[in-house]
Amino acid sequence: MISIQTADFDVGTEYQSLRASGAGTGAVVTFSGLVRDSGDLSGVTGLFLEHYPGMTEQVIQGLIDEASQRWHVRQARVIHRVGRLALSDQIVFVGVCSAHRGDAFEACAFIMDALKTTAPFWKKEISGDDEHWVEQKTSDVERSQTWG
Amino acid sequence: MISIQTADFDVGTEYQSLRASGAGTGAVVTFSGLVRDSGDLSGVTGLFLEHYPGMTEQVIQGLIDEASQRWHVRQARVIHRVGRLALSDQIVFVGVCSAHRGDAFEACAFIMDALKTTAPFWKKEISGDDEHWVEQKTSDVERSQTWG
Amino acid sequence: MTDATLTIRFFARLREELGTESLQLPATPDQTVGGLLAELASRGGSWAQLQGDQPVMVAVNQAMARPSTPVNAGDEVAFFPPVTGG
Amino acid sequence: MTDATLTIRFFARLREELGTESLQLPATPDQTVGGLLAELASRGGSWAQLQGDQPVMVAVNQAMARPSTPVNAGDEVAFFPPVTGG
Repeated sequence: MISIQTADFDVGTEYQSLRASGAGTGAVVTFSGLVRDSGDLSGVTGLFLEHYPGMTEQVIQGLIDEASQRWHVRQARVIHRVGRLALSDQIVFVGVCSAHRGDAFEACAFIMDALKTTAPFWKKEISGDDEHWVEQKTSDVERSQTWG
Repeated sequence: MISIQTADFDVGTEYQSLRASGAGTGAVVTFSGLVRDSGDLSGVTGLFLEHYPGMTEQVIQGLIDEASQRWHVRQARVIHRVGRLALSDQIVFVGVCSAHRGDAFEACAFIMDALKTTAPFWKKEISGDDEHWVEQKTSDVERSQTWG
Repeated sequence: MTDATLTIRFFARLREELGTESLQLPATPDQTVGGLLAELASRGGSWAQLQGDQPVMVAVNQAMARPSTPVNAGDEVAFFPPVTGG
Repeated sequence: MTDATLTIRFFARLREELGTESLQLPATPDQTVGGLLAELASRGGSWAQLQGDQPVMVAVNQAMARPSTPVNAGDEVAFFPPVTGG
Protein backbone atom coordinates (compact mmCIF):
# COMPACT_ATOMS: atom_id res chain seq x y z
CA MET A 1 0.00 0.00 0.00
CA ILE A 2 1.22 3.47 -0.92
CA SER A 3 0.29 6.76 0.75
CA ILE A 4 1.42 10.24 -0.27
CA GLN A 5 0.22 12.58 2.45
CA THR A 6 0.85 15.81 4.33
CA ALA A 7 -0.08 14.10 7.63
CA ASP A 8 2.48 12.46 9.89
CA PHE A 9 2.54 8.68 10.32
CA ASP A 10 3.11 6.29 13.22
CA VAL A 11 5.85 3.71 12.70
CA GLY A 12 4.55 1.50 15.53
CA THR A 13 1.15 1.24 13.84
CA GLU A 14 2.70 0.51 10.45
CA TYR A 15 4.96 -2.15 11.97
CA GLN A 16 2.01 -3.88 13.67
CA SER A 17 0.16 -3.99 10.37
CA LEU A 18 3.16 -5.61 8.62
CA ARG A 19 3.61 -8.01 11.51
CA ALA A 20 -0.03 -9.08 11.21
CA SER A 21 0.63 -10.40 7.69
CA GLY A 22 0.39 -14.04 8.80
CA ALA A 23 2.29 -16.91 10.42
CA GLY A 24 4.65 -17.22 7.44
CA THR A 25 6.23 -13.85 8.27
CA GLY A 26 9.61 -14.24 9.96
CA ALA A 27 11.18 -10.84 9.31
CA VAL A 28 10.03 -7.23 9.23
CA VAL A 29 12.42 -4.46 8.14
CA THR A 30 11.46 -0.80 8.35
CA PHE A 31 13.22 2.31 7.10
CA SER A 32 12.28 5.81 8.26
CA GLY A 33 13.80 8.97 6.83
CA LEU A 34 13.88 12.11 9.01
CA VAL A 35 14.63 15.81 8.33
CA ARG A 36 18.31 16.18 9.27
CA ASP A 37 19.98 19.41 10.38
CA SER A 38 22.60 19.39 7.63
CA GLY A 39 21.92 18.67 3.98
CA ASP A 40 23.15 20.83 1.06
CA LEU A 41 22.82 23.72 3.52
CA SER A 42 23.95 23.58 7.14
CA GLY A 43 21.57 24.65 9.90
CA VAL A 44 18.54 23.26 8.05
CA THR A 45 15.35 24.27 9.87
CA GLY A 46 12.83 22.63 7.56
CA LEU A 47 11.92 21.23 4.17
CA PHE A 48 9.27 21.79 1.54
CA LEU A 49 8.38 18.70 -0.47
CA GLU A 50 6.57 18.78 -3.82
CA HIS A 51 5.43 15.79 -5.91
CA TYR A 52 3.70 14.86 -9.15
CA PRO A 53 0.37 13.39 -8.02
CA GLY A 54 -0.58 10.26 -9.90
CA MET A 55 2.82 9.60 -11.42
CA THR A 56 4.42 9.27 -7.97
CA GLU A 57 2.07 6.46 -6.93
CA GLN A 58 2.57 4.66 -10.27
CA VAL A 59 6.37 4.80 -9.99
CA ILE A 60 6.35 3.52 -6.39
CA GLN A 61 3.91 0.72 -7.28
CA GLY A 62 6.34 -0.27 -10.04
CA LEU A 63 9.18 -0.42 -7.50
CA ILE A 64 7.14 -2.61 -5.13
CA ASP A 65 6.24 -4.89 -8.06
CA GLU A 66 9.90 -5.14 -9.10
CA ALA A 67 11.00 -5.87 -5.52
CA SER A 68 8.31 -8.58 -5.28
CA GLN A 69 9.69 -10.24 -8.41
CA ARG A 70 13.30 -10.13 -7.18
CA TRP A 71 12.73 -11.12 -3.55
CA HIS A 72 10.18 -12.94 -1.43
CA VAL A 73 7.96 -10.07 -0.24
CA ARG A 74 4.83 -10.86 1.75
CA GLN A 75 3.77 -7.23 2.13
CA ALA A 76 5.29 -3.81 1.44
CA ARG A 77 4.22 -0.38 2.67
CA VAL A 78 5.44 3.04 1.51
CA ILE A 79 4.43 6.38 3.01
CA HIS A 80 5.91 9.68 1.78
CA ARG A 81 4.99 13.05 3.16
CA VAL A 82 4.74 16.25 1.10
CA GLY A 83 4.40 19.93 1.98
CA ARG A 84 6.19 21.74 4.77
CA LEU A 85 8.22 19.69 7.28
CA ALA A 86 10.21 20.75 10.33
CA LEU A 87 13.55 19.55 11.69
CA SER A 88 13.43 15.89 12.86
CA ASP A 89 10.03 15.36 11.21
CA GLN A 90 9.42 12.01 9.55
CA ILE A 91 9.61 12.22 5.74
CA VAL A 92 9.33 8.70 4.42
CA PHE A 93 8.60 5.15 5.60
CA VAL A 94 9.34 1.90 3.78
CA GLY A 95 8.38 -1.35 5.50
CA VAL A 96 8.72 -4.88 4.12
CA CYS A 97 7.89 -8.25 5.62
CA SER A 98 9.06 -11.61 4.36
CA ALA A 99 9.68 -15.18 5.50
CA HIS A 100 13.43 -14.45 5.60
CA ARG A 101 15.51 -11.53 6.79
CA GLY A 102 17.73 -11.29 3.69
CA ASP A 103 14.73 -10.71 1.43
CA ALA A 104 13.20 -8.17 3.83
CA PHE A 105 16.45 -6.18 4.14
CA GLU A 106 17.19 -6.18 0.42
CA ALA A 107 13.66 -5.41 -0.78
CA CYS A 108 13.38 -2.53 1.72
CA ALA A 109 16.76 -1.02 0.78
CA PHE A 110 16.05 -1.46 -2.95
CA ILE A 111 12.65 0.28 -2.77
CA MET A 112 14.17 3.17 -0.79
CA ASP A 113 17.22 3.57 -3.07
CA ALA A 114 15.14 3.40 -6.24
CA LEU A 115 12.50 5.77 -4.82
CA LYS A 116 15.19 8.42 -4.28
CA THR A 117 16.20 8.45 -7.95
CA THR A 118 12.96 7.63 -9.77
CA ALA A 119 9.89 8.80 -7.81
CA PRO A 120 8.90 12.38 -8.74
CA PHE A 121 9.45 14.21 -5.47
CA TRP A 122 11.45 17.42 -5.10
CA LYS A 123 12.84 18.75 -1.87
CA LYS A 124 13.55 22.37 -0.98
CA GLU A 125 15.76 22.95 2.05
CA ILE A 126 14.94 25.86 4.31
CA SER A 127 17.62 27.37 6.54
CA GLY A 128 16.32 30.49 8.26
CA ASP A 129 15.38 32.88 5.38
CA ASP A 130 17.40 30.90 2.86
CA GLU A 131 15.71 28.44 0.51
CA HIS A 132 17.42 26.02 -1.81
CA TRP A 133 16.13 23.30 -4.15
CA VAL A 134 18.18 20.22 -3.35
CA GLU A 135 20.29 18.87 -6.23
CA GLN A 136 20.21 15.17 -7.02
CA LYS A 137 23.24 13.49 -5.46
CA THR A 138 25.67 11.44 -7.54
CA SER A 139 25.96 9.06 -4.57
CA ASP A 140 22.20 8.39 -4.71
CA VAL A 141 22.33 7.70 -8.45
CA GLU A 142 25.32 5.36 -8.02
CA ARG A 143 23.68 3.60 -5.09
CA SER A 144 20.53 3.05 -7.13
CA GLN A 145 22.57 1.66 -10.04
CA THR A 146 24.16 -1.01 -7.84
CA TRP A 147 20.82 -2.87 -7.87
CA GLY A 148 21.30 -3.51 -11.64
CA MET B 1 21.80 -0.76 24.58
CA ILE B 2 21.34 -4.51 24.82
CA SER B 3 18.52 -6.41 26.54
CA ILE B 4 18.14 -10.16 26.88
CA GLN B 5 14.71 -10.76 28.34
CA THR B 6 11.75 -13.10 28.55
CA ALA B 7 9.33 -10.15 28.25
CA ASP B 8 7.93 -8.96 24.94
CA PHE B 9 9.01 -5.58 23.50
CA ASP B 10 7.28 -2.75 21.65
CA VAL B 11 8.83 -1.79 18.30
CA GLY B 12 7.03 1.58 18.26
CA THR B 13 8.61 2.54 21.59
CA GLU B 14 12.06 1.37 20.49
CA TYR B 15 11.73 3.31 17.23
CA GLN B 16 10.76 6.52 19.05
CA SER B 17 13.79 6.18 21.28
CA LEU B 18 16.13 5.80 18.26
CA ARG B 19 14.37 8.68 16.51
CA ALA B 20 14.98 10.91 19.55
CA SER B 21 18.75 10.57 19.09
CA GLY B 22 19.12 14.13 17.85
CA ALA B 23 18.78 16.42 14.82
CA GLY B 24 21.72 14.75 13.05
CA THR B 25 19.70 11.54 12.62
CA GLY B 26 18.37 11.15 9.09
CA ALA B 27 17.71 7.42 8.93
CA VAL B 28 16.35 4.74 11.26
CA VAL B 29 16.36 1.08 10.21
CA THR B 30 14.72 -1.61 12.31
CA PHE B 31 14.72 -5.38 11.99
CA SER B 32 12.28 -7.61 13.86
CA GLY B 33 12.39 -11.39 13.80
CA LEU B 34 9.19 -13.36 14.45
CA VAL B 35 8.41 -17.03 15.15
CA ARG B 36 7.48 -18.45 11.74
CA ASP B 37 5.25 -21.48 11.12
CA SER B 38 7.88 -23.40 9.17
CA GLY B 39 11.52 -23.81 10.18
CA ASP B 40 13.38 -27.13 10.26
CA LEU B 41 10.00 -28.62 11.18
CA SER B 42 6.75 -27.69 9.46
CA GLY B 43 3.73 -26.74 11.57
CA VAL B 44 5.89 -25.03 14.19
CA THR B 45 3.75 -24.01 17.17
CA GLY B 46 6.44 -22.45 19.32
CA LEU B 47 10.09 -22.07 20.24
CA PHE B 48 12.23 -22.44 23.32
CA LEU B 49 15.26 -20.15 23.42
CA GLU B 50 18.26 -20.67 25.68
CA HIS B 51 21.29 -18.38 26.03
CA TYR B 52 24.61 -18.06 27.86
CA PRO B 53 24.07 -15.13 30.26
CA GLY B 54 26.99 -12.74 30.35
CA MET B 55 28.72 -14.01 27.23
CA THR B 56 25.69 -13.15 25.07
CA GLU B 57 25.76 -9.49 26.10
CA GLN B 58 29.54 -9.28 25.56
CA VAL B 59 29.33 -10.78 22.07
CA ILE B 60 26.51 -8.44 21.04
CA GLN B 61 28.34 -5.41 22.46
CA GLY B 62 31.34 -6.46 20.35
CA LEU B 63 29.13 -6.55 17.24
CA ILE B 64 27.74 -3.07 17.97
CA ASP B 65 31.29 -1.79 18.50
CA GLU B 66 32.45 -3.33 15.23
CA ALA B 67 29.45 -1.90 13.35
CA SER B 68 30.21 1.53 14.85
CA GLN B 69 33.77 1.34 13.53
CA ARG B 70 32.69 0.28 10.04
CA TRP B 71 29.71 2.60 9.59
CA HIS B 72 28.38 5.87 10.97
CA VAL B 73 26.13 4.68 13.81
CA ARG B 74 24.51 7.26 16.09
CA GLN B 75 22.74 4.68 18.25
CA ALA B 76 22.09 0.95 18.15
CA ARG B 77 19.60 -1.16 20.10
CA VAL B 78 19.39 -4.94 20.37
CA ILE B 79 16.68 -6.89 22.20
CA HIS B 80 16.59 -10.69 22.19
CA ARG B 81 13.98 -12.76 23.97
CA VAL B 82 14.66 -16.11 25.66
CA GLY B 83 12.41 -18.81 27.10
CA ARG B 84 9.20 -20.08 25.60
CA LEU B 85 7.72 -18.25 22.59
CA ALA B 86 4.55 -18.86 20.60
CA LEU B 87 3.84 -18.67 16.87
CA SER B 88 4.17 -15.10 15.50
CA ASP B 89 5.81 -13.89 18.74
CA GLN B 90 8.61 -11.35 18.44
CA ILE B 91 12.05 -12.94 18.98
CA VAL B 92 14.62 -10.26 18.24
CA PHE B 93 14.88 -6.53 17.50
CA VAL B 94 17.83 -4.68 16.00
CA GLY B 95 17.48 -0.93 15.46
CA VAL B 96 20.13 1.47 14.16
CA CYS B 97 20.03 5.20 13.52
CA SER B 98 22.51 7.18 11.48
CA ALA B 99 22.84 10.39 9.46
CA HIS B 100 22.57 8.36 6.24
CA ARG B 101 20.40 5.46 5.12
CA GLY B 102 23.23 3.34 3.69
CA ASP B 103 25.00 3.21 7.05
CA ALA B 104 21.78 2.45 8.93
CA PHE B 105 20.81 -0.40 6.57
CA GLU B 106 24.25 -1.97 6.53
CA ALA B 107 24.98 -1.69 10.25
CA CYS B 108 21.55 -3.17 11.09
CA ALA B 109 21.93 -6.09 8.64
CA PHE B 110 25.52 -6.73 9.79
CA ILE B 111 24.58 -6.86 13.49
CA MET B 112 21.70 -9.23 12.76
CA ASP B 113 23.71 -11.53 10.46
CA ALA B 114 26.65 -11.68 12.87
CA LEU B 115 24.36 -12.20 15.89
CA LYS B 116 22.91 -15.31 14.21
CA THR B 117 26.30 -17.00 13.92
CA THR B 118 28.23 -15.67 16.95
CA ALA B 119 25.87 -14.81 19.83
CA PRO B 120 25.32 -17.80 22.16
CA PHE B 121 21.60 -18.45 21.72
CA TRP B 122 20.08 -21.83 20.92
CA LYS B 123 16.63 -22.41 19.55
CA LYS B 124 14.44 -25.45 20.00
CA GLU B 125 11.48 -25.76 17.67
CA ILE B 126 8.24 -27.15 19.04
CA SER B 127 5.68 -28.71 16.72
CA GLY B 128 2.86 -30.29 18.72
CA ASP B 129 4.56 -32.96 20.89
CA ASP B 130 7.70 -32.91 18.75
CA GLU B 131 10.78 -30.98 19.88
CA HIS B 132 13.91 -30.36 17.85
CA TRP B 133 17.07 -28.36 18.48
CA VAL B 134 17.57 -26.21 15.40
CA GLU B 135 20.80 -26.88 13.46
CA GLN B 136 22.94 -23.94 12.40
CA LYS B 137 22.24 -23.14 8.76
CA THR B 138 25.03 -23.06 6.18
CA SER B 139 23.22 -20.11 4.56
CA ASP B 140 23.50 -18.14 7.83
CA VAL B 141 27.22 -18.88 8.10
CA GLU B 142 27.80 -17.89 4.47
CA ARG B 143 25.75 -14.74 4.86
CA SER B 144 27.74 -13.76 7.93
CA GLN B 145 31.02 -14.37 6.07
CA THR B 146 30.08 -11.93 3.28
CA TRP B 147 30.74 -9.08 5.74
CA GLY B 148 34.46 -10.00 5.73
CA MET C 1 -12.69 13.99 -31.92
CA THR C 2 -10.07 13.97 -29.17
CA ASP C 3 -8.76 17.07 -27.46
CA ALA C 4 -6.47 18.84 -29.96
CA THR C 5 -4.27 20.37 -27.27
CA LEU C 6 -1.34 19.26 -25.10
CA THR C 7 -1.19 19.89 -21.37
CA ILE C 8 2.31 20.94 -20.30
CA ARG C 9 3.24 20.82 -16.59
CA PHE C 10 6.27 22.09 -14.70
CA PHE C 11 7.47 21.07 -11.24
CA ALA C 12 9.78 22.29 -8.47
CA ARG C 13 12.61 24.64 -9.51
CA LEU C 14 11.36 24.79 -13.13
CA ARG C 15 7.83 25.70 -12.01
CA GLU C 16 9.24 28.52 -9.87
CA GLU C 17 11.75 29.87 -12.38
CA LEU C 18 9.33 29.78 -15.33
CA GLY C 19 6.56 31.19 -13.13
CA THR C 20 4.30 28.59 -14.75
CA GLU C 21 2.61 25.56 -13.29
CA SER C 22 0.91 24.38 -16.46
CA LEU C 23 -0.09 25.56 -19.92
CA GLN C 24 -2.07 24.32 -22.89
CA LEU C 25 -0.46 24.19 -26.35
CA PRO C 26 -2.03 23.20 -29.67
CA ALA C 27 -0.98 19.71 -30.73
CA THR C 28 0.83 19.58 -34.07
CA PRO C 29 1.52 16.52 -36.26
CA ASP C 30 4.72 14.50 -35.76
CA GLN C 31 5.59 16.31 -32.56
CA THR C 32 8.21 14.86 -30.19
CA VAL C 33 9.40 15.66 -26.66
CA GLY C 34 12.62 17.10 -28.14
CA GLY C 35 10.69 19.33 -30.58
CA LEU C 36 8.45 20.60 -27.80
CA LEU C 37 11.47 21.41 -25.60
CA ALA C 38 13.08 23.38 -28.45
CA GLU C 39 9.83 25.26 -29.11
CA LEU C 40 9.48 26.23 -25.43
CA ALA C 41 13.18 27.13 -25.07
CA SER C 42 12.89 29.49 -28.05
CA ARG C 43 10.61 31.71 -25.95
CA GLY C 44 13.90 33.03 -24.47
CA GLY C 45 14.48 34.41 -20.96
CA SER C 46 14.20 31.77 -18.26
CA TRP C 47 12.65 29.40 -20.84
CA ALA C 48 16.06 29.03 -22.52
CA GLN C 49 17.18 26.83 -19.59
CA LEU C 50 15.01 24.01 -20.96
CA GLN C 51 17.87 23.45 -23.40
CA GLY C 52 20.63 24.67 -21.06
CA ASP C 53 23.30 22.95 -18.98
CA GLN C 54 21.08 21.61 -16.23
CA PRO C 55 19.33 18.32 -16.92
CA VAL C 56 15.58 18.44 -17.58
CA MET C 57 13.55 15.25 -17.06
CA VAL C 58 10.41 14.64 -19.10
CA ALA C 59 7.36 12.47 -18.53
CA VAL C 60 4.64 11.87 -21.12
CA ASN C 61 1.35 10.72 -19.60
CA GLN C 62 3.18 10.16 -16.29
CA ALA C 63 5.79 7.80 -17.72
CA MET C 64 9.44 8.83 -18.14
CA ALA C 65 10.18 9.85 -21.73
CA ARG C 66 13.13 10.67 -24.04
CA PRO C 67 13.64 13.43 -26.63
CA SER C 68 12.47 11.02 -29.36
CA THR C 69 9.21 10.14 -27.57
CA PRO C 70 6.21 11.19 -29.74
CA VAL C 71 3.70 13.66 -28.31
CA ASN C 72 0.09 13.43 -29.45
CA ALA C 73 -3.10 15.45 -28.98
CA GLY C 74 -4.49 14.99 -25.46
CA ASP C 75 -1.13 14.03 -23.92
CA GLU C 76 0.11 15.39 -20.60
CA VAL C 77 3.79 16.34 -20.85
CA ALA C 78 5.69 17.20 -17.65
CA PHE C 79 9.11 18.84 -17.34
CA PHE C 80 11.03 18.71 -14.06
CA PRO C 81 14.52 18.65 -12.47
CA PRO C 82 16.08 15.33 -11.38
CA VAL C 83 14.08 13.97 -8.45
CA THR C 84 15.22 14.43 -4.83
CA GLY C 85 12.65 12.80 -2.56
CA GLY C 86 13.13 10.37 0.30
CA MET D 1 45.57 -18.82 46.40
CA THR D 2 43.06 -18.83 43.55
CA ASP D 3 40.36 -21.42 43.14
CA ALA D 4 42.08 -24.66 42.06
CA THR D 5 39.06 -25.92 40.13
CA LEU D 6 37.55 -25.35 36.68
CA THR D 7 33.86 -24.68 36.14
CA ILE D 8 32.57 -26.54 33.11
CA ARG D 9 29.21 -25.54 31.61
CA PHE D 10 27.06 -27.15 28.93
CA PHE D 11 24.27 -25.55 26.89
CA ALA D 12 21.30 -26.54 24.74
CA ARG D 13 21.42 -29.99 23.10
CA LEU D 14 24.67 -30.89 24.91
CA ARG D 15 23.20 -29.92 28.28
CA GLU D 16 20.19 -32.13 27.60
CA GLU D 17 22.06 -35.12 26.16
CA LEU D 18 24.76 -35.11 28.87
CA GLY D 19 22.14 -34.50 31.55
CA THR D 20 24.57 -31.98 33.01
CA GLU D 21 24.32 -28.23 33.26
CA SER D 22 27.67 -27.67 34.97
CA LEU D 23 30.40 -29.48 36.86
CA GLN D 24 33.57 -28.66 38.75
CA LEU D 25 36.85 -30.35 37.77
CA PRO D 26 40.25 -30.03 39.41
CA ALA D 27 42.60 -27.80 37.44
CA THR D 28 45.78 -29.52 36.24
CA PRO D 29 48.99 -27.90 34.92
CA ASP D 30 49.37 -27.23 31.17
CA GLN D 31 45.75 -28.04 30.49
CA THR D 32 44.16 -26.98 27.17
CA VAL D 33 40.63 -26.94 25.76
CA GLY D 34 41.54 -29.91 23.54
CA GLY D 35 42.88 -31.90 26.51
CA LEU D 36 39.78 -31.17 28.53
CA LEU D 37 37.52 -32.28 25.67
CA ALA D 38 39.44 -35.58 25.33
CA GLU D 39 39.24 -36.16 29.10
CA LEU D 40 35.46 -35.59 29.16
CA ALA D 41 34.88 -37.66 25.98
CA SER D 42 36.73 -40.60 27.58
CA ARG D 43 33.88 -40.91 30.09
CA GLY D 44 32.08 -42.76 27.27
CA GLY D 45 28.34 -42.99 26.64
CA SER D 46 26.84 -39.71 25.54
CA TRP D 47 30.08 -37.96 26.57
CA ALA D 48 31.84 -39.51 23.56
CA GLN D 49 30.00 -37.05 21.28
CA LEU D 50 32.30 -34.29 22.56
CA GLN D 51 34.83 -35.73 20.12
CA GLY D 52 32.28 -37.02 17.61
CA ASP D 53 31.08 -35.87 14.19
CA GLN D 54 29.01 -32.95 15.36
CA PRO D 55 30.85 -29.68 15.92
CA VAL D 56 31.32 -28.57 19.54
CA MET D 57 32.01 -24.88 20.24
CA VAL D 58 34.06 -23.85 23.27
CA ALA D 59 34.28 -20.63 25.22
CA VAL D 60 36.84 -19.95 27.96
CA ASN D 61 35.80 -17.20 30.35
CA GLN D 62 33.00 -16.31 27.92
CA ALA D 63 35.27 -15.75 24.91
CA MET D 64 35.36 -18.18 21.98
CA ALA D 65 38.30 -20.57 22.22
CA ARG D 66 40.20 -23.17 20.17
CA PRO D 67 41.59 -26.63 21.07
CA SER D 68 44.97 -25.03 21.78
CA THR D 69 43.57 -22.41 24.20
CA PRO D 70 45.10 -22.90 27.68
CA VAL D 71 42.79 -23.59 30.62
CA ASN D 72 43.84 -22.37 34.06
CA ALA D 73 42.57 -22.74 37.61
CA GLY D 74 39.46 -20.61 38.17
CA ASP D 75 38.48 -20.57 34.51
CA GLU D 76 34.92 -21.07 33.27
CA VAL D 77 34.87 -23.36 30.25
CA ALA D 78 31.63 -23.74 28.26
CA PHE D 79 30.82 -26.35 25.62
CA PHE D 80 27.86 -25.87 23.27
CA PRO D 81 26.50 -26.61 19.77
CA PRO D 82 26.81 -24.00 16.98
CA VAL D 83 24.57 -21.06 17.86
CA THR D 84 21.09 -20.65 16.36
CA GLY D 85 19.55 -17.48 17.79
CA GLY D 86 17.88 -14.58 16.03
